[in-house]
Amino acid sequence: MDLYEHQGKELFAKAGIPVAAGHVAYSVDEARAAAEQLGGVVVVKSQVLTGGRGKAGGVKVVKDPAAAAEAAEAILGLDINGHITRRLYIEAGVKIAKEYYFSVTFDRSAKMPLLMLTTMGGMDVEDVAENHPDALARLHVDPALGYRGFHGAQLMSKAGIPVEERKALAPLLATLYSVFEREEAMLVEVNPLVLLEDGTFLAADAKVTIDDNALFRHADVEAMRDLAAADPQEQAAREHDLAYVKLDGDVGILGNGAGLVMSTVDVIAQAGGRPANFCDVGGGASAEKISTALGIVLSDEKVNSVLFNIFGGITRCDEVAKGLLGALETTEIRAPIVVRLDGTNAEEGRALLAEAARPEITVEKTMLEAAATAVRLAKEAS
Amino acid sequence: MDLYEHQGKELFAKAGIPVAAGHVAYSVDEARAAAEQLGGVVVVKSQVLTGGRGKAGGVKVVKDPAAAAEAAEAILGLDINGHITRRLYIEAGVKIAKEYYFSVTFDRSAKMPLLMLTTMGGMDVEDVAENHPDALARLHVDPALGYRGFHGAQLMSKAGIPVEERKALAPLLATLYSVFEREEAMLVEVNPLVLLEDGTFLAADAKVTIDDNALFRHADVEAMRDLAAADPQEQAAREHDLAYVKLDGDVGILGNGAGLVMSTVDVIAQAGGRPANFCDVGGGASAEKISTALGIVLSDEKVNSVLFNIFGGITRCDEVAKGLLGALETTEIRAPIVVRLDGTNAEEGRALLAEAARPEITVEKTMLEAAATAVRLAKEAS
Amino acid sequence: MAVIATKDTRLVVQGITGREGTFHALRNRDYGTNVVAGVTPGRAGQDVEGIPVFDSVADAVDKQGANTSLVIVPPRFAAEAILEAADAGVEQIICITEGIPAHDMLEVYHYIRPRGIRLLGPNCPGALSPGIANIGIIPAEVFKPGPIGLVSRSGTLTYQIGGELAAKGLGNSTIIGIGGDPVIGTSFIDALDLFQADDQTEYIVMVGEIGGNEEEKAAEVIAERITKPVVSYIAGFEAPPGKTMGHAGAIISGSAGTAAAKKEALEAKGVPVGTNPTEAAQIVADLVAKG
Amino acid sequence: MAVIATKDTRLVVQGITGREGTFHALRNRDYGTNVVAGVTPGRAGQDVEGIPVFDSVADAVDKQGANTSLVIVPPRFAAEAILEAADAGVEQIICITEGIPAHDMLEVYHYIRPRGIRLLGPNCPGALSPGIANIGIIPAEVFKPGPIGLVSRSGTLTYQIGGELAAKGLGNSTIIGIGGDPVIGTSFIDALDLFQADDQTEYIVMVGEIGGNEEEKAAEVIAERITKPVVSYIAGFEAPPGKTMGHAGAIISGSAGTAAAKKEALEAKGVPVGTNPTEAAQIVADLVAKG
Repeated sequence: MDLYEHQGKELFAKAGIPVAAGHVAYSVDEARAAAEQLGGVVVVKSQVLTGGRGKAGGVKVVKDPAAAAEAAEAILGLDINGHITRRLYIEAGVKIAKEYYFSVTFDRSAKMPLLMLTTMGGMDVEDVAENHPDALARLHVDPALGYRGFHGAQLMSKAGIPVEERKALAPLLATLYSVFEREEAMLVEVNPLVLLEDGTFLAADAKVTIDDNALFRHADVEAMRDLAAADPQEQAAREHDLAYVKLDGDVGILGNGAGLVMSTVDVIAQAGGRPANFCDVGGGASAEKISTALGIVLSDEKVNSVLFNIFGGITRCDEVAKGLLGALETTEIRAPIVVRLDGTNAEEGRALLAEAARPEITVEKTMLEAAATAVRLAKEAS
Repeated sequence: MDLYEHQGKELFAKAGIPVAAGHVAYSVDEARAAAEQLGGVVVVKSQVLTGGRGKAGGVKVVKDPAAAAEAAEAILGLDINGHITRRLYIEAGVKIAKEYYFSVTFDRSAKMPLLMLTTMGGMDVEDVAENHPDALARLHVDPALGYRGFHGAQLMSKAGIPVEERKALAPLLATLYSVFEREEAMLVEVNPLVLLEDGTFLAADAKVTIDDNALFRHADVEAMRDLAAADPQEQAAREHDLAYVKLDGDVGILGNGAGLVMSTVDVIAQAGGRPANFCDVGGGASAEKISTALGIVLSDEKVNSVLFNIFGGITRCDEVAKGLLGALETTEIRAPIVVRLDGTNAEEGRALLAEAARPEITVEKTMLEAAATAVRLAKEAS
Repeated sequence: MAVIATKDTRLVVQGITGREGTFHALRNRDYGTNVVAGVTPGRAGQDVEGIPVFDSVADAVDKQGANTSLVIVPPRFAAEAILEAADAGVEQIICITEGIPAHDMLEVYHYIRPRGIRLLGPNCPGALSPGIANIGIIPAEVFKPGPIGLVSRSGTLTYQIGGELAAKGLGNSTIIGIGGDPVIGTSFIDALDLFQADDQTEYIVMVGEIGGNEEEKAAEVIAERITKPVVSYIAGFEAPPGKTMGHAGAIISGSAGTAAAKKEALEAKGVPVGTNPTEAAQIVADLVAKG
Repeated sequence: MAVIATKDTRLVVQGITGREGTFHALRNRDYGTNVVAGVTPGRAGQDVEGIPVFDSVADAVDKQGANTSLVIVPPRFAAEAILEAADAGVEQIICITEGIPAHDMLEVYHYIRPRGIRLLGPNCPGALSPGIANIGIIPAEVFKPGPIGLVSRSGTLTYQIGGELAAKGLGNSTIIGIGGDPVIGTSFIDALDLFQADDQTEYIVMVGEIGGNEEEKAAEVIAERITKPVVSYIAGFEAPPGKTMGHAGAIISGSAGTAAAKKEALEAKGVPVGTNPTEAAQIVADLVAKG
């Protein structure tokens, strides 16, 4: 789960990491009021779950409440990489001496948290990594050790942080790591991490991603979820514990297991078609879940045919058949459905479908044949 | 550092472990007042840093303040294994259904904390270990894992704790372990750990030993130290970071390193003598420290001769010689001193002693010769 | 001989009294796996259709000589279950559970690994050695014994490829589902090393998918020390960039991690890569036919 | 060949800019030890009489190829210093520091051990291979090269026995001071195994003391797999029961742990035990004379 800047900073502040004072605003009036309350120079920032908002005009430094209102007017509704700005963060201005970059990433490859620190902050870290690789200090933290003072010392030395700044920076790095660990984050990124003119450090931005699987232990974070920002179908899928992704073709895909679903996307494309979306029902789905998933796949109006690709392990194919037939009984199905069942109880499942003899359903034996048929039917319908 | 029962319980209570209400009392009046304040049945308990106080008459259950005063009168001053009772703990009586035993020990051999649990509580655990070994469940906790729920489950299963009691006992075991860990204890023992008639558990006793080397992190525990109970020489030695042990012969021993000191005790005995005490000055002792150590060794009136046995590593023998000669100049030395110097700067040290030519000092070449001389001189003086 | 699931396996099922636990314990036993014990705290003395239940894995090891554990418990208890098995001295742990918090698994991984304990999974279908033993949830009826070692990040894709191979008359030494979570105990490289050392295995099929760089790292190891022929299939050639495909591991980051990049890395080391399961199975069949 | 302190040792001294650190780093280098680096955070770029100083052990490993670390830092920082060295990939860590909290060492031990890193100490004098290299604070002038491996829990007793042997014209392959703390990285057994595998070592002297059961465990291992002659000395025959003798390890608990019990356990496995250093040295001398 990705957090908005202001939500990340809420976690930072709770951990004792210095951040500027700020208020969330959903309207021009709220933005003006926030600027009035903060006084002096403020920064009006778009809150979107994507990067590059600076370049897109989503951040403005202004001198007074009137200017803040003007900036809010410009930024609210702004489209940043496909994300519409619906909320702002109005933050007190600070006097910046230097801009650094610091992050803790969950490095799957090394299976360790990865610390990155550079004095070249404020810019795109991918650029630093590519164009100034020596300026980007990297260090893995062995989880069996956890973060120790020596990690900070080593990282700051590698990044070339001036010796006289290290004493002030070290506890901040340690605390940011503790946020990563305690909140079970996949990413904690501060860019820029600023050195103020008074010699102290402050987190001027916050990109925090929390592990979805750990949210049961973090009710406060779960409560931060912005339901309005999610795609309604994806939201419905999440509520039913289904993985749903919207694409832009016309063949709906329903399968069990991420790998098989991905493979199905591939064979649809190889058969000359284009997937409209896909829905992974996971392992051991019940008939009800299959019904729900079909409903979500079909709610996308672009879908001209649906491919059911199921290889049963803990998922039982007879349950899948029951779910499909149940859905046909309760709802109007407006697109033809191609079904391929294999694995656990596949024969029983196919028998149920044969018995029902529904005209909307075509049963195919192999994945490639099923893909070809689904693509053909979609083309016929368009 | 060993803690009194009431001090251990203070740590327990802070961690959320149920203990009975209680007050410390140093006099009969304080004991009576405490009993009045608690009301009802109270237990009057000797606070001594040794075991076996029950058998020695150091614990009495009484019905009212008058009886509490009577019990306090009897217990104050009571000698329990050489420890004089100077303080009491007056505790509210509880309704006990069962008595268990639980401890966490720092097991040096396994290099892991060792949990022990038995339903045969209230008695001497060494007896249980010897006579009912199957009743004493033991389990090591791998420090790389720390205490987990499965440790408690496994231990309770092994010890035969009834299934219906486990849910109430499990968190208590976990918390007692957390006390062991957080307070950096070498021992946390609760005997008995009682099941009350209402189905809850309570720590009815507390034996806690904290690692001396960790006290710099535990100022609250350090403040609990009972300076009055310590031997004044041992206390003086501790203050100067010297290891001093009082024995009952007439040869004082001063050496560097525990092993060499122990070996010196051996050779004194093998030479037909008896050590009066020994003082380990440790590694790299300064002349001042040597002086101080000599003063402590000589402050024991039984000492008839002193053996200086030094094998210099980081300890420099010239520093030792200087310390010895310095002590001779500032204080009256009432017993002959035999000196054996070897290792780092031994020649310089011996040269300094030869130059000073003090009649109180005899220099010997080997450890065995030095021991023989020290024993002979002690016998001559007695 | 096969690997992981062998005739020497003495299996303890953690969570045996749960619905899923009971179902798979019995299914594995029916297949011929030596299921010697189950564990559910507080249930010692009971049995699940003849399989004795203990309070702890340590008891299952002491009393039944269990050497392998199958963990089927809810995600919030799974990490501790794995650690309990490791602490009890079990040699191999197969964890089916899906949805274990990633930080829990970091801790587990770095406890398990230096101690030489094998962990397969989590969020994996387990290991099946056709005709010998099945540990986990792989539908065994799809597979038959043979010379092909099969390792896969994806459960259903494993079945798909196994089914395609079986349709061509080809069987497997062991099918290893390594799982697709961010932190898994057994990597492609570990599985390749196991197959390389296994007498029964003559060919290796590696089924990867987009995301991460495990396939690329495996390609290096194949060139370095795997002498048996390896064929690969990678899922996700048509995956849209930046979209999560369900597995947390399957996020494209830059050019590394795309199916095309993985195919290229593998082919550079002489590993043929199919672009769909049928094609991959055909490559294997051709290889076997050539001898 | 010798062990631990060898001609291949590339030593980094943690805490080199401290008074003790500087003193021993230079003393070790003067003896011939290859001291390649020192570490003090914030002091990178400086040097201590030509020994380059780095901010981290990782840098000392990267830039100077350090493979062994000598830790001479105050007790409250020592555990982290050891862990830093381990994390940086050093193979051996010798920790001189006295007074490290026992719980810190529990954590250190269980991190180090499964990862195959050698830790000597803490609260030990280090290791000296006469004529080759000295790591730590053993006064090298007392010892000379020879065929006797010497391992001891006590620093000064090590010097005492070494001195007695030298007086009889006998020299040492390596002197290993394992330290007397509750948790130490290298046990008697580890040292015995090292000496058993070492070409130069022909005889082994093991110097123990009251407390614990390490000598008893060593006796078992000697019977099991040590083929070189072992002679022992145990300090504390006259120690009063229940009195701490300075070392935290030297507390008598029951009959186990007494010097007499240890002597008995060792003699039962054919290891002669002297009752004072002079007697022990004489036993060794007689053994060597016999050939």
